[in-house]
Amino acid sequence: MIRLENVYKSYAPGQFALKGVSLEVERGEFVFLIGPSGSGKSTMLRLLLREDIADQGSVWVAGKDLSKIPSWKVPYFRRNIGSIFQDFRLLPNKSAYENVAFALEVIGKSRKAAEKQVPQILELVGLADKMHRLPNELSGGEQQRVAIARAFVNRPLILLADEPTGNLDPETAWGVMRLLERINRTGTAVVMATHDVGIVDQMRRRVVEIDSGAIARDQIRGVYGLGVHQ
Amino acid sequence: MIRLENVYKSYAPGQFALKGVSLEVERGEFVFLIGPSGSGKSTMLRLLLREDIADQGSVWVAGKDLSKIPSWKVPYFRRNIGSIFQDFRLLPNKSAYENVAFALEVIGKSRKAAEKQVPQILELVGLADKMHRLPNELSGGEQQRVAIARAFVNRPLILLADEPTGNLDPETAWGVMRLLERINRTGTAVVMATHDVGIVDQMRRRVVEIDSGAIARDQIRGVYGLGVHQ
Amino acid sequence: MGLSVEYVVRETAGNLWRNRLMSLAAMLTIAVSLALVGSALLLKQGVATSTQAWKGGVQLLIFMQPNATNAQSKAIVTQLGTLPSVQRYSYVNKAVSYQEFRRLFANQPDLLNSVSEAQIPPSYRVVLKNPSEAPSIGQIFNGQPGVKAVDYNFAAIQTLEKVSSIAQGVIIGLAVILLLSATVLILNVIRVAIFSRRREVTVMKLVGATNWFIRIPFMLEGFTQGLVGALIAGAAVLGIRALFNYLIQRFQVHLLSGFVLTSHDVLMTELVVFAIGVVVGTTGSALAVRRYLDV
Amino acid sequence: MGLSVEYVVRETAGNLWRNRLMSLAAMLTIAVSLALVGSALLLKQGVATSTQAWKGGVQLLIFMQPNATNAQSKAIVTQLGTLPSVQRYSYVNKAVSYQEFRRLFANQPDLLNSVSEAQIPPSYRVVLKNPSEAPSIGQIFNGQPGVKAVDYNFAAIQTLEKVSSIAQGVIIGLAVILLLSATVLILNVIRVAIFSRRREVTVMKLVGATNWFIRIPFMLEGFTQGLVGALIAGAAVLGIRALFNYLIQRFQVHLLSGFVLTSHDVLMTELVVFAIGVVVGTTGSALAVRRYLDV
Ligand SMILES: Nc1ncnc2c1ncn2[C@@H]1O[C@H](COP(=O)(O)OP(=O)(O)OP(=O)(O)O)[C@@H](O)[C@H]1O
Ligand SMILES: Nc1ncnc2c1ncn2[C@@H]1O[C@H](COP(=O)(O)OP(=O)(O)OP(=O)(O)O)[C@@H](O)[C@H]1O
Ligand SMILES: [Mg+2]
Ligand SMILES: [Mg+2]
Repeated sequence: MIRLENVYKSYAPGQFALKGVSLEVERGEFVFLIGPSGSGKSTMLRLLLREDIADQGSVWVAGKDLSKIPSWKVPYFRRNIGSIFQDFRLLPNKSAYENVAFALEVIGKSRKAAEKQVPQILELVGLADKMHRLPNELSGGEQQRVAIARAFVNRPLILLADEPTGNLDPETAWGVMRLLERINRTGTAVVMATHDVGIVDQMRRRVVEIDSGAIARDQIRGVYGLGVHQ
Repeated sequence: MIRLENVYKSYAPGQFALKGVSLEVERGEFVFLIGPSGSGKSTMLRLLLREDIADQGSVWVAGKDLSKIPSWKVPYFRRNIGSIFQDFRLLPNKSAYENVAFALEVIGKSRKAAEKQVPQILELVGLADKMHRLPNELSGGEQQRVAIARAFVNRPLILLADEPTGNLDPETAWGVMRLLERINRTGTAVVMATHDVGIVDQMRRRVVEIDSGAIARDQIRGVYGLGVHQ
Repeated sequence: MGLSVEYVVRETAGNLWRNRLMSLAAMLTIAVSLALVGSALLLKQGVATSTQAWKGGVQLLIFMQPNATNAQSKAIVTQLGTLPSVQRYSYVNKAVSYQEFRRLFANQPDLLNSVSEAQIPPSYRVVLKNPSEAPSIGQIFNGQPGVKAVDYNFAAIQTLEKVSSIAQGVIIGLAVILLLSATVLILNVIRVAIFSRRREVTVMKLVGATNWFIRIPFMLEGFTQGLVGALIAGAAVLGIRALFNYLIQRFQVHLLSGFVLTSHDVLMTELVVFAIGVVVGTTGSALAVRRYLDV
Repeated sequence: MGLSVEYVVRETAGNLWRNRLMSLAAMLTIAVSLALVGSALLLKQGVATSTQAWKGGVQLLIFMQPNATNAQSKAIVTQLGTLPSVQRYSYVNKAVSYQEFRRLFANQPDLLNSVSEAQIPPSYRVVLKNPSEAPSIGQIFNGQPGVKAVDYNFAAIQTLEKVSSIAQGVIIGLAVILLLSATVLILNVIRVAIFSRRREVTVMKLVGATNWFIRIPFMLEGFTQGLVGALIAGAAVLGIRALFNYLIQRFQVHLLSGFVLTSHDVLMTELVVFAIGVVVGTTGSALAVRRYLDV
């Protein structure tokens, strides 16, 4: 599903955000990406979304070598991937329904298709009754659910999440995690960058730790790490 | 130092972000503000910074009734208060030194005064050697230190922090917390909104919990709360 | 790529409405600059017609009676040949004169229809060594047998020509400056539109919208502004033409009597105005999309 | 409030430079519109001078010899009194004529200095019942004892006046549209400046910068754009004046000979141009600061 081979990426000459990362993620896996601030987690997710191209090494996602797809094909590639972020990225002047429908509209789905799919997916994330609220009439957790619904409405093979619970209180964060787990169980691979010790420690999923742009640890059913609390 | 008396605040008719909050914070106290997403923590901090005015009730900060100071005096009032945020709010094209100096310049301090004070304060936050780096050449924790330096350079009586560690990994977050603790020990009152269970639980300071705009708990040497981990 | 017409129209109209003040300013600037371009073109064409007869330094026109005899013509030719002040002269026969007459008086159809080719006098065009002698030489021929009229009032014509060409230069100069401003203005309207919709753009990219899907509403916005500006300017050009005609008929000034704007001239002017408007609109938005839209 | 000159200059210059393309467009639009305003004013003033003599429907001017005798004058007066076509007439003595002469030929100092008051002829101004009779009535007086010259070529003058007033209207109309565009343009330049500096503004508010400290660099940016636009237009006005003078001297057209622009006229025009420029610049930026700067 995802394969990185000896990937290097630098934003400024000589300073590598990623140096020699190799990683493989299978269909349906759930991976936590952890590591200190600036270690390269977001950079890695950006490469997987083809927002940037690796300087060296190859990145394969959903069967495609990302350095080889021409830029006009990138949008079509992205339709196979869902992505969610710490700041939700919802459109503030559109309701929950409209936010999800917008994602379908811009990839050319008909209004009728949207009328069928959107309520379904909002039902799935547990927001059937709040479909017509604007984002600022929803709690943070509910907003993130809308974002997840939008990312998942095309049933992507892969879901990338960059600190999706960073802005949420622990209880709300757990709600989001349970939803991601459920989505994962449908066969979608989930790669999630996070700082949340509690979540990583309790979920006991595969943990990949990055430090200074290199993989420091890759553990099945891992925990956040030791010696963190002071 | 800070006194809220029966404060109400709503953004939309009928929906109160704060309803009937009363709270007192003494000189030199350290207060954690916790509560679920959307409970009103940021709203409270906005009122304390006079970015907004309470609908009802009175807010006293640094000896002033905030509903009574004319808007042209607000900037002078703010000079008594330092504030830091989750997203650092640094100017990306200015070095650490220049970011702090900028804060002095805009309140009319001379360049010479800046040349004296800025290195001192950067020394205090432990960035003396990285003074001339741009924000994106600094780690998240270091950027937050620059923001703290900027907030503290005028030796304010009060420091308001809205999820200052929200974007940081646990280790880096602890570095920031230690710095805030040190600043607090100089006599500056610190009010910090956070979701970080680990930090609240370990620091054992006063905890004020807000729920749906009302104070649900006010505990000296408190913890985040129970039943949170699932 | 699934770019439905409804979507594009809705987005473009939405953008225009959101920045209506700016859009209006852009359209008006384009309209004014294109109206200036149009005026300059009309002026150029009109003056070209009205001064055509006097090209080549002709300072004296001797009109014969339509029924002048050969002997009378011969007498004139002899005189022209012997006068030392005459540098050269040419004879214009009835047919050519009639053609010229039709062109010169194209905007006075009543007159055109009332005069047949037979009634048109042949004429001599005279180039003098010293233009200031025109009046005295004119007097010699005035009233001679077979001569109908002598016209030597060309200083004014030349002034008209010169003033008109300076005016054209100034007008075109102003128009070019304004067109550049208009391009930048449109560039900026689109830039603001892009800015104020950057959240939408981020989300679109996130969910896999194609680049053209994102770009086209912005491009079309600039195109529309250029087009609307051109439409206003097109109407203005018609207005200017009407104004010219009014002035000519109202005052019947000798200098302007030959000032003719044919439908062909007006059509060409309109086409130029439209083309420039559309080019300016599209260029401005294309630049903005290139520079500020990160897709 | 600690607003140091250095800070303000640095910020303003920085903003202008960052948006130099837009700033340039704004300045040029202002310059063009103000140059149009200036031209219209100059045209108005010039034509007003040149047609002053012919106000009130005067269709015929009879100039006497400077040394005409009383008897000669009397003969003219008698004739004017008896001719049925004459509606009314007035006598203009040497002193008044001389004043008028000085004004009419103010831009030809050589001529002015070579003629003394004594040499200036007195004249009669005649209003006819039917303007078309001017040539025939003129013929009656032409060549009479004591009469120096008769001038009845006023149809052209009236055309000039009419054309000029229409031209003024059109020019001012265009200028007003452009000035509105320029205001919006400046509004938008400042809006973009505010947008692109919203991080700085957030930080400034955070650390307690006063509202005016934040606003003034933006206001000054608009002010500067208006001023620079006005400076360019001011230079253009001088250029236009020179062009008028050149045309008058080069072609010595009868119609334009009375077209005079005094230094006073030019000064007033420049002042108007500057005032409008500054007002437009300041208004545009004030609106932007009000609407888009959240302080
Ligand atoms: N757009 C950019 N331009 C220049 N440098 C960048 C850019 N984005 C990231 N970097 C640098 O690349 C490195 C890795 O950054 P990245 O955002 O991937 O870290 P991260 O692990 O996501 O950190 P965080 O936990 O703070 O989100 C950092 O040193 C950062 O300064
Ligand atoms: N600018 C605004 N306009 C309208 N409603 C707002 C605005 N800011 C906050 N709210 C609403 O006020 C309530 C309290 O929001 P606030 O940001 O204070 O919560 P919070 O405790 O800081 O949440 P979080 O933990 O997510 O930061 C929420 O219901 C929110 O939707
Ligand atoms: Mg990151
Ligand atoms: Mg908050």
